[in-house]
Amino acid sequence: MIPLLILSPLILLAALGAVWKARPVHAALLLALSLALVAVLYLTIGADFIGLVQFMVYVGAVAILIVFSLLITRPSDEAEEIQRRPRSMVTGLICTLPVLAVLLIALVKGDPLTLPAADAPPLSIARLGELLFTTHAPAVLAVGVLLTAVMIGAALFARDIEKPKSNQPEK
Amino acid sequence: MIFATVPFPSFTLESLPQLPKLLVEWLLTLVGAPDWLVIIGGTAAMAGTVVGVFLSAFALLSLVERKTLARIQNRLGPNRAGWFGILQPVADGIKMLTKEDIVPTKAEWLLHLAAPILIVVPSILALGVMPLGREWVPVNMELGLLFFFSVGALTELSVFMAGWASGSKFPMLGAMRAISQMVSYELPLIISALGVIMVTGSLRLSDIVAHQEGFNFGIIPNWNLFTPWGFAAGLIFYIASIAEANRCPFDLPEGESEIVAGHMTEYSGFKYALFFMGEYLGLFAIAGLGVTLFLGGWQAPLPFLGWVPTWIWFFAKLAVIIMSYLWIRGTFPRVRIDQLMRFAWLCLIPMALLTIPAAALWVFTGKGIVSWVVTVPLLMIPWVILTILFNRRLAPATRTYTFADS
Amino acid sequence: MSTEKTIDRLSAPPKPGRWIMPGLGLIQGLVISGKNAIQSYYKKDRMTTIQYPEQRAVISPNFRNFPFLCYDGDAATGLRCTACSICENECPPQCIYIVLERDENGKSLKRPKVFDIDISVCMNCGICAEVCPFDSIYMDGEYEMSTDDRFGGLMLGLDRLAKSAEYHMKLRPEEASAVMAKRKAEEEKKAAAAAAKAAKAKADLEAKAKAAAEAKAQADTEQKGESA
Amino acid sequence: MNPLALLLTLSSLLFALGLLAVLTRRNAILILVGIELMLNAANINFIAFWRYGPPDPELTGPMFVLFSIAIAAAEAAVGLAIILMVFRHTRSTDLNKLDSLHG
Repeated sequence: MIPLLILSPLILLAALGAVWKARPVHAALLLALSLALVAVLYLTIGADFIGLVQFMVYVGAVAILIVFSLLITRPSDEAEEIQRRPRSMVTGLICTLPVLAVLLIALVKGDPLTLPAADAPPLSIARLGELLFTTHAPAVLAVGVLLTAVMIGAALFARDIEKPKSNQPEK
Repeated sequence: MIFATVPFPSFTLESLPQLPKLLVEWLLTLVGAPDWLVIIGGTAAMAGTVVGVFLSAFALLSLVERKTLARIQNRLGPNRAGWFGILQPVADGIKMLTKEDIVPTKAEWLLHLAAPILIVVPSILALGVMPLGREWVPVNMELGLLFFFSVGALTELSVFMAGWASGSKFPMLGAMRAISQMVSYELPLIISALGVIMVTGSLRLSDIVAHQEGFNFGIIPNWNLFTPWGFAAGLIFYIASIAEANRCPFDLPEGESEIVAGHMTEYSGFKYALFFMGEYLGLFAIAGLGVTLFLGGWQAPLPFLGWVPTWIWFFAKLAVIIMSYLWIRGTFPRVRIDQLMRFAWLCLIPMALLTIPAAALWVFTGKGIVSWVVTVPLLMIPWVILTILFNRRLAPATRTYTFADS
Repeated sequence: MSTEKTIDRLSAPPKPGRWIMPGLGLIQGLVISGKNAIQSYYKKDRMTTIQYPEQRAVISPNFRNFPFLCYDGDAATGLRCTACSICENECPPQCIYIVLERDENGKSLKRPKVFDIDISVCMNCGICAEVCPFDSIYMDGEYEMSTDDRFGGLMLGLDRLAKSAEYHMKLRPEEASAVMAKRKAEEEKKAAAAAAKAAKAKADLEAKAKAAAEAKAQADTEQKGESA
Repeated sequence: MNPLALLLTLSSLLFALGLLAVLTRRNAILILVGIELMLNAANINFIAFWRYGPPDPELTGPMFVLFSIAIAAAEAAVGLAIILMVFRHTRSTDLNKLDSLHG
């Protein structure tokens, strides 16, 4: 409970920074920090495997991808300053606050608060792997196909469309 | 106050690296410290031992590397500071520590400061899960291998932070090169490790080492390297680990002839030393993982050498791997960035993927003669294709001179 | 030796038309560099680097560094330099500074009072040595000239520039002996000329005396004739 | 407050922050940042219910998170590839400037 009480505000602060910071690279790095702290949270509540996978995928791949595309596109800081204008912020909050209210009301009204705190045994990877390749085998295959398609698709998307001009002299 | 007399725990040559831990625990028990303090003290002493051993190995390697490269180039190498230049690392350290620490005006000081620290931390963390000896496993984690690759992911982000926070062109270019290289070569690295996980059935590194115990025909060690899929995967792992550690011939991120020092250009003094340290600790970590996965970790190479303490074997194998890195560094020129990327994506990753079915077949057919017959041709496919391509398509054509002959 | 042969065969380039194994070139490269590394321990001729402070390279007579001034005999009086300032004028980076020494009457003593060369500016072109008509300035062979004094230490005065003719002879025997021979010949010529001049003067004197005597004799005879 | 309620509150707030980022940011890449935050908020819910909810031998929560992470990675890769292609056409990643129908 104590690690959760320490980690939750940190996660929220980092996420707030990712939403608020004007410089895109800062926002991306704070997102990485927030996701890494979520991974630490998973580790502290016994989901070791999920935590490490979260760290590897989000910090090692997604954050790097975002940061890298920021470098390639080089967005200006001024363009992002505009989002701090009161009007855009107010519009955003008008849409966000009802959603938050609904979520919190559901939380207060719902069962979870009255449930006794049950303790699941620590996540066993042997069991996880067993389930993954028996019950969820079709899903694993589907994800595999999806990832392959994504790899090919991303490579095709990001490919240079204009072919480089041939160096051969015309005859 | 009466001290309870606590007998000092017995230790052998095998558990010699545990001595600091035992000593601290014994002392703390002697003065009557509470249990949690004893545990914390013992853990700290063990961590201190690992860090101390690898930092001294880093100091030694920085000298041995220069000596070896010098010998390859028919020079003597550092030989002024102390006997055979043995004090050269000390001199380097003093020089680094006394240098001015410069932060460029356009740099973001917080990220600029965090980057060198964040590059050392994952390397040390990764070294912590390595089984260094039969009784010397600092942290025996169930998910050791996954942990290793997860903390390795932090390196890329810290390289980016170093490049971006310096607020200058060369670090930026160097960081972009470094990240694209590390991301590309992490794939073959992980995929080639998958076969080992499949055969062992565990992510715990000490299990992987224990699985390679024993000898075939009484003389050939039962290491993963001496199986067809293990040989292929080990070779791919070796090449990818050179790239992952940013060593020559894949040292483009800090190609000194092109982009000064890559992401480390704007660093000086102790921060630069931290980068250097992080790079070498990362080298130890990745080479140590290669030893653990394919070369039997701390297992003795010959049956009659079992009496030698096992941690000596681990470090001996580590030394051999690192000497081969030095040899390669002294021999090959740096590759071009497009060659580097093409090699990773078109050559190493497909070959690494092929080792997974090979490992599966190996287990499925019972690790006997049949397995050899089945897996060797499977693994030879890319080799044959490469040979044909090499001789037919990629081979340089015989040069014809249009004007010189007349 | 068979291992040597194996190494040579391994590191030889492949024959054209033969099928080659991918990666063979890498192995050949490793064999060559490994050969270098191992042979450097027992083959002395591989290690071509000179371990400098203990061993020194033999300097070639053609090695030329910053200039020096040559003197014969004594450093204070024997300087060949006459402070003619030709080198000062010719020096491309203008690093030579000369002051002529004069006696109390303002008459030139034909030797330098100050002769400075700023070797932080000097570019070792050797023009000063080329143009010197008095065989005084030559290029030196010294190279250990580093100093921690940036200004004074690199400004060479007469005390550091003046070096004896014997030093020059030792540094570059061929050039020095040619110069010595030339100077000797010149001196002999000068001596001969002086001797000739002295002889001529003597002859002149004698001739004058003779003429005077003749004139006297004549006058005497004339006087005699008059008186007679 | 039990841990489950704490984690659920955390995930609600994280989701709201992600939504705010998606609604107010103008740069397409930073909108992706908001989407990642929302996905993570959902993942925290799954893990919280697995850990503190009724015991589940089928490990539905972690399993769902595992697939969710895999798909999030795929989504990020494709999303960024699309953004890069848009950038190549218009030299901008500002979504307010992408208002013409022909590329």
